[in-house]
Amino acid sequence: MSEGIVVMGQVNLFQVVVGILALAAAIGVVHSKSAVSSALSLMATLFLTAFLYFAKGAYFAGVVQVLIYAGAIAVLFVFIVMLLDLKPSRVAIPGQKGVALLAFAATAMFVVVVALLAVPGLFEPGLQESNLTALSAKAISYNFVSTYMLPFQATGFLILAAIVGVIMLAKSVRSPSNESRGEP
Amino acid sequence: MTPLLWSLFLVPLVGVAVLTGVPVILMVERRGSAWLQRRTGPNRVGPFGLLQPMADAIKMVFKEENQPARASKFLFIFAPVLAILPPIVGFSMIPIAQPFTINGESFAVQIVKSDLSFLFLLAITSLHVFAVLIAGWASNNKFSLMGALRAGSQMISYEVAIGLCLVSLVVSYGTLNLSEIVTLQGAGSRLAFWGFFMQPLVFLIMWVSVFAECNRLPFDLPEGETELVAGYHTEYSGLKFGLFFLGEYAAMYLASALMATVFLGGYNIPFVSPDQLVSFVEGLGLYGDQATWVASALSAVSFAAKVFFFMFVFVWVRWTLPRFRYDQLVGLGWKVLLPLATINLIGTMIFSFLQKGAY
Amino acid sequence: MIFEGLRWILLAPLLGAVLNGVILQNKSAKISGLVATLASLVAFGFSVVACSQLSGLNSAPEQNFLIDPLFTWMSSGHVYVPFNLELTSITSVMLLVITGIGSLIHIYSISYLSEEESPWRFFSYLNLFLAAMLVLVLASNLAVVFLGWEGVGLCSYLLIGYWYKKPENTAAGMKAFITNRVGDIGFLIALFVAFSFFQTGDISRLAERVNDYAFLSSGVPTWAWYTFAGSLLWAATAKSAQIPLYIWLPDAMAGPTPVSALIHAATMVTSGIFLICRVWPLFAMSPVIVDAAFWIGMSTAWLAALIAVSQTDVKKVLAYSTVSQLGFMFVALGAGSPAAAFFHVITHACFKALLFLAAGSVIHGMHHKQEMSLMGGLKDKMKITHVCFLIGTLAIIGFPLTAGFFSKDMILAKVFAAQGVFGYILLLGAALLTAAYMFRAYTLCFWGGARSEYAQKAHESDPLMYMPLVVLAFLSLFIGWLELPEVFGHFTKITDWVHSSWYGVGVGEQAHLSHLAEWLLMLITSVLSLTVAYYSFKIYQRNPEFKILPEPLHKWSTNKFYVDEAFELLLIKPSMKAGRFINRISDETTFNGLANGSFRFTRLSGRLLALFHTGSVQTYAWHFVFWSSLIVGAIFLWTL
Amino acid sequence: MISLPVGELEFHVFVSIALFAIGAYGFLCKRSGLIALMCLELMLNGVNLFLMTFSKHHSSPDGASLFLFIVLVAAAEAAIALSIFVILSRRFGSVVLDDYRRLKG
Repeated sequence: MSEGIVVMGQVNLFQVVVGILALAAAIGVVHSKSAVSSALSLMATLFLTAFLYFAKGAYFAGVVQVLIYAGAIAVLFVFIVMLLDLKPSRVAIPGQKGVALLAFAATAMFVVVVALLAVPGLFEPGLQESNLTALSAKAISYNFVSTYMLPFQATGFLILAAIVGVIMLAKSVRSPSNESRGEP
Repeated sequence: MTPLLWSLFLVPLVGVAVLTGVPVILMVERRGSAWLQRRTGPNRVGPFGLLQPMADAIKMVFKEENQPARASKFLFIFAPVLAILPPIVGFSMIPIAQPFTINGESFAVQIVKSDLSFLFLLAITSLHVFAVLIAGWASNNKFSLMGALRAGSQMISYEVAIGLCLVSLVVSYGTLNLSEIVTLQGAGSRLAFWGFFMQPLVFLIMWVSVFAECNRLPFDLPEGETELVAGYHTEYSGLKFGLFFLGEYAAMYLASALMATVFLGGYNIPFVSPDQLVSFVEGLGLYGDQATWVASALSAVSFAAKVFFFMFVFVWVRWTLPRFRYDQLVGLGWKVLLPLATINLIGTMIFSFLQKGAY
Repeated sequence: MIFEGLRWILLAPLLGAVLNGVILQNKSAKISGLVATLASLVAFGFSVVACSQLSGLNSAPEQNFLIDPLFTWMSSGHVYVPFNLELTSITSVMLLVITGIGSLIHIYSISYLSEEESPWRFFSYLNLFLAAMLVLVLASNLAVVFLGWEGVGLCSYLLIGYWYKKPENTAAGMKAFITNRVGDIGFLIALFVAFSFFQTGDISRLAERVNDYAFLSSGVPTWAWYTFAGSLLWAATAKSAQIPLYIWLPDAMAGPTPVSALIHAATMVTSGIFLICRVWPLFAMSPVIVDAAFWIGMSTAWLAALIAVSQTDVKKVLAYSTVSQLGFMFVALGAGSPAAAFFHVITHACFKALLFLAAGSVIHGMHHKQEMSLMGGLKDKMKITHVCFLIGTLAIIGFPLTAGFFSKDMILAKVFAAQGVFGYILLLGAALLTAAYMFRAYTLCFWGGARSEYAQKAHESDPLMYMPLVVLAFLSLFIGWLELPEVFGHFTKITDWVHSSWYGVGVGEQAHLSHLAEWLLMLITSVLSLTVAYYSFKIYQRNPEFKILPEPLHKWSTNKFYVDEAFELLLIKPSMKAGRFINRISDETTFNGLANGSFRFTRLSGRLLALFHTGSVQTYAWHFVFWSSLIVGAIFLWTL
Repeated sequence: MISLPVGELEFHVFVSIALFAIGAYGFLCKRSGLIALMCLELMLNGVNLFLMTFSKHHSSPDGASLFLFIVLVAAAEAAIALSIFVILSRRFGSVVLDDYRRLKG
């Protein structure tokens, strides 16, 4: 782990764009009318922050962010929001003209995402090793398990407790009504 | 021809390949299921009915798009896009063929050559859940919402099983980079035998959970016709339904590609190492770069064969097994697959610890 | 010189104890008795072999001991305690005494306990006691001696309380154990001093410390010597039942008679004196303590004799006579001659064991009745027991040429040489008292008419019981020959053995008496004690209730000078009161107060803080953010 | 890539602080519990970004390890909090925090 200060270069356009988008999505979370749209904007923010990590070269962090945050926690939020089906906040958006705009947005996103992945600068494994070893998966995991062994074990137990807790809470949710029908 | 240009060129190539593959598998599904049930499939359109998928596509495009009242417009449109996105993006990680050289400089037939490709693949597939949830929510009817929630919970629980399988695979392969995994399974390499033989139990668990991920038959409760009409895409028609349809099949393609790369040795032809392949082609009279081109084409064909094998199994299973009840479905995921995967993980760790030098 | 046999001496009784106590648990006295006797006989055999090995070894004084290293018990820093057994000349004699008399008593108790319901328990305790005593004797390190010391105390508690059905037996056992524990504190202090100041626990090296001048000049504080000797004396007084801590011995008679014979006559009570003999050079370094030993011994001898005179229970008489004889041994130590004390230990072991066993067979004959007032005229019913009891009594009063005569006179001679006439006269008085009460007991038991139907129906006990009596009688007659005074020719076996065990540390004996003086002393003592014996014999034949002591003294003496009551008053009541007082102060007020106080405080603060709860999560969040940012700001400013 | 005059470190720090601020605002001011939870996630993300920036700045993996810990803890916390909200909403019929006033201590 070279302790030297890595000269952080100028911020490139990509980072700026993604940064701004992330902030916009964050504001979306706070100011959106319906809970669902705020949940979705949360998912968007998490996803965009993952791109910020990719831009910084911390691919492992980026993947973890996508996998856990965007892939699991955001899903959980959307799930719960839909489950609780909050009536008052659902507002319909009339009108057809948005279709073209939406189609354009979808494809634009498609191109951006794939292009981004293909840009060698970001994903060249060869390149990746040279410019920043500190944030590579191997370095992080090695550090994570050696110097932070105790917190690692503690978090393990924490998550176990969380799982047990959730099961207990979920179990108590079963109202007596459906118990009579023998539903699980 | 720099690697950058080559990757950019590969992107549309892979996209088109996957999307054209869908009608092929559609045809196989229709004809295959007919053959399984001893009836002749659609053979009116074009010779032997080969143009049937074309007809479906045209129908899809021109069908009238209706929009459920008071459903949130943007989400309704956004869901199908999100459904098609993850599988295609996932394909960028898969090494499709043997690397070939152009005037000495070798090019890998893989869009993204990242060290974390396997993990990234899992991350991307986990985004598929969003499409289902948003579709269910946006179509503003009880059945589709129920279908979406069921599909969501099913996908999450099986994603956990796949995650654990991933961990034990990584322990046995020692790397997360898919191309390295494929070369490891090649004939001349350090390991030299397929993932299937190394981790049979993980193969089984992965196979079952992949079915669940793609909501394919034994696990297609969300679209269970009898209870939930068509699940989360009841309200969709026309192109949007087409996109969903495409997304589902693309996800199947991605799943079988993943299974092929990790378990059946990707583009390796059994018992033939990449250099032997090249020398075999040189034996046929081609030399230098052209030989590597042909060799990598051959390896691509072997990869396609393996993927097709898995696709056929998808179809085959769909028309033989009955549907699971919901609690059996989730129970299988949490109470059977997860413990098995954990035990296997512990076994692999102990084995690899004992074999310290081997991997 | 390494000799593997020593460990078998120790292992045999241990095995016997385990076999009897854990595995066999056989109801019949015959089988369990046989196993136990076999074990002690094996031990006796091995000790005879070991002693012959030792005597054969005539190397320089420093080397003539047998050692059998077993294992290292503990070692940390310079505290190194190897558990190895060592046989020096002095320990060899003690070994023979313990195993010899032990085996005899085992044989005796086979028939004595024939109709008990769980004899195996008795025999396993007896074997355990034997093993503990052997550890105490054979150990080379003070810590291991302490192990034996505790084991012996435990076994005496177990054996005294053998008939646990009766509460007073268990109380007596408890009393014995606790008083011994009080003494053990002394032993511990001696141990600590030995390890910290003398840097070793090994007895032989401790003895050498005395004459290695480098060590002496290295500034060991004088109080260290005094605390070592003083605490050792304190331990000995408890174990050998001297003045302050003798109260447990008379009550220990609650146990079966063989127990009293073995433990409270021959072996355990003498271990205190034996220990002091082994570390005598160190002990002698503090003359004040030696004088203290002298006066403790003298006063115990007198007090015990006075009480014994008026006792009606035959075993109580013998118990008090033991206490007074132990007093004699302490007097010998006080007079600065461990050889005399050790010689008296050996002779006393023989004739006191004989007396106890004889009394035991009398009690056995009288169906467990111990009151002398019920006895009388047993001499024609129990001929052999009568003869043996007579020999024992003659030995104890110092009838010429018996064992008692030689050892008691040696003590008197040493006292005369060291303390002068006054000390001699005092001790002589005690000796005369011994003669008086011993003959009183003898005549009340065996002479005159049978005073109860038990006495009429008394019968001689079976050969298994009187055979050991005969052997002991023989011993108490001829063991005296081991140490002849100057006048009868130079045959001083015991003094050589005792002195050589200090590895050549020359500790000069006191001034020698001229032949004339010795003759004179012998004459006076024997003549006076014989006349007193004759008179008491004659008086008690005619009038069993005769009181030797004048009235006020007699009443005091029958009530054992109210010593127990005094202890009760001075020690036990105040400590109970103090206990209750401290409990009231510390428990009720402080601790309970604390507990209740904290409970009330938390409830109060709980109610107080509840006021802040508005129920709305938002306000909590605000407070949380507000105060945490305040704290972070403060810390930030603080570190600037 | 086109680069702008602003330094990478400063920009990322700015973004993370902004994220944190938005999260804090939402957490404190929104009436619905779910939204508050989401804003909590936002705040955690702001912290994560901050950590990663400085981890890259000092090129030491410690920052990344802490990032991992925060992600894990956030996952556990979200699971528990959401199930609690499910029960609360079932009990009080709504997710709005003010309705839970009766839970006062």
